[in-house]
Amino acid sequence: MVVDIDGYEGPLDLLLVLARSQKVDLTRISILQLAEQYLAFIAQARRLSIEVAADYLVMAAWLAYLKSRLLLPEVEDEDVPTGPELAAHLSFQLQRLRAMREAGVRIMDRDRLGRDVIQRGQPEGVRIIRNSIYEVSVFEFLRAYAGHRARAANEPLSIAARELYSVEQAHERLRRVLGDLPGWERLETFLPPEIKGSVLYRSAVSAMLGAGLEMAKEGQVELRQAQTFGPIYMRRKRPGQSTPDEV
Amino acid sequence: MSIDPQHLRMMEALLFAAAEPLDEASLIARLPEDIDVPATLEALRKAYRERGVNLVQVAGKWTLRTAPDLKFLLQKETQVTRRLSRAAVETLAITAYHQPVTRAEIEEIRGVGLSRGTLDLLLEIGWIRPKGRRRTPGRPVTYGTTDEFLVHFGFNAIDELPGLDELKASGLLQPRPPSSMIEEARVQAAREREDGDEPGGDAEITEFPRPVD
Amino acid sequence: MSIDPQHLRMMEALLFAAAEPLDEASLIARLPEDIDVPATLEALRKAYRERGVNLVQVAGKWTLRTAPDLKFLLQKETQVTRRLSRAAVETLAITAYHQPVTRAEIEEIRGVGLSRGTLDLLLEIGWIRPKGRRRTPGRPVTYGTTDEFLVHFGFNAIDELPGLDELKASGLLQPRPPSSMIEEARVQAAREREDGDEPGGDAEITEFPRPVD
Repeated sequence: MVVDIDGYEGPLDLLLVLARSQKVDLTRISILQLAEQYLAFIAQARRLSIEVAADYLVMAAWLAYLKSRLLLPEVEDEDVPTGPELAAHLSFQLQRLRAMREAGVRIMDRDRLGRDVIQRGQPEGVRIIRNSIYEVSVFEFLRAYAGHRARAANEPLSIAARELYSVEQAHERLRRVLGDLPGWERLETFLPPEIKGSVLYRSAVSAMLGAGLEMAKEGQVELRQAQTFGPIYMRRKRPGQSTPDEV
Repeated sequence: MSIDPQHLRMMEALLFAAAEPLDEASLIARLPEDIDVPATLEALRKAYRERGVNLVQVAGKWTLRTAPDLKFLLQKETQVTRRLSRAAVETLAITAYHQPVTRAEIEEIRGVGLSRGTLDLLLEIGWIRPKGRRRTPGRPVTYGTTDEFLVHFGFNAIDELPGLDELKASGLLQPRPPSSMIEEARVQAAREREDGDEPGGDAEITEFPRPVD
Repeated sequence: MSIDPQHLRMMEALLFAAAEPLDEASLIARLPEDIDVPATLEALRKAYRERGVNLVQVAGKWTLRTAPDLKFLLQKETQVTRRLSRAAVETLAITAYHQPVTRAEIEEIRGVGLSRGTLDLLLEIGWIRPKGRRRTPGRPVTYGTTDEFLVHFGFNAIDELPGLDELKASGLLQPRPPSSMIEEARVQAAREREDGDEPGGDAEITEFPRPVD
């Protein structure tokens, strides 16, 4: 006996082949029986020490589950699909795959241009009117980019310099603007207004926090954050005030 | 209404000389203003109906092709068309019937991962192309068929795909099984539970079925 | 003697499909034995005499040609479509994927200088256009793609272009694992560096966590 698991195009294909042995219309097939057949097939393959690809084992596990669900009476549970629902889904998948297969064959069997029907062998040159006289297909365009990326991936790596806001810049700015702001202010308030772009902005916020922490250590400012990921507030530390309880 | 024979001649000359199917706009742009293009096309289509060359509409455009019944005569002439793998044929069919469709959806329908090169090949032949993105997390690219696909297989529009109406009616082009299928499964499950005896007994595999090619 | 219409059809199809004029010997070789080739050719020639296309003999071989009085219809067709050089297609692709991008950046990304004329050609075709200036020394012009570009390639929006992951998944881009992720990060960085130029750049900031009040 030969078990040729390689010859199948995936577990659904194997199930379709097994389903044929039931000799009934695919729409009226017993999914329970099909599950049994599949599990028996896999068990047999494993007894014969045939390597079974993971896809097939996943399907086997799912079918074992399906089988148990089908054999138990239906339980009303909104969140879990019932056994018949699972069975219907598998039946649906099998019918859909078979339908697509048949459709593929029917498409391929049509009278195809260049094989069954021929266009003018010596066209004299009328073409459809296009906006562009340059012809590039989507495929050529995508391939050009993909080809470039494939070549680029082999070249030595160079990481482009990024424009970032430094802790030094933040420190300097804080010193300048802190005096103007009497009370608690959000950390972002201290950012220079011209900062735009998400990466630059994020780098500025983290630089500002770094500079703020440094200055808090020096006893010049206080920082406060009420909750994790919440906004961070900062104010100038006044003489005689206690250290903040939340940092 | 009769068609001016000179108009027929002009239309005929253009379509014979064309390197590809021509749309009506291209024909109108090249023909004198007083020509009723749709009526002339129809008259020409009729005149060629019984001939060795036929006027047909593909992908919404007009083209002359050899009559299909004469393929026995011409197949000797033609280049051998590349034979597509079963996976590629299935992928093409799924793309045609389910478009726009993502790679993941194709894989779900086939129940198996798509090997590298399958989509690539169909893209290269020019039968499928990226169509847009799905508005779902990750915004995956969707694929659909091209006009070249329609032209090659002789479809005027995608709604001419074989069996499309039946497939729609059966619910097989929907992402989920129709309720009738679920109801049927429920009835069957109840019956099989009541039968009591495990159907597993006769499921013993004595002969392994062979995969089909 | 009357000619079998089916013989006429066969002859017509062969002559229509032939890539070059056919001599009588080739016609005899391709047609069923019972066909009287000279008589059928003569009948076909007469049938086409008054039509938009004529059956003519050139250098002793038979071919279908546009009727001489209708040649004027084809003369509009002097515009020959041209192919873009590989450098131009690649430049276009890089502009599309990295826009807005400066000339120097295109050269850096391609790792080779851009010959004069490549950008000019793409500008002239109307697929790319200047988009603004980079806020770096020299304030170089940045380029991006146009609506005509989208129309030509059939995309609705630039974000419909398949991403690197999708190019890989489709088999178009063969993976070279180690640096691809870093490459991706670099492209992303290059994009984000751009945000300052774009009029809509501020929108990016809204992604930052908002104050919780």
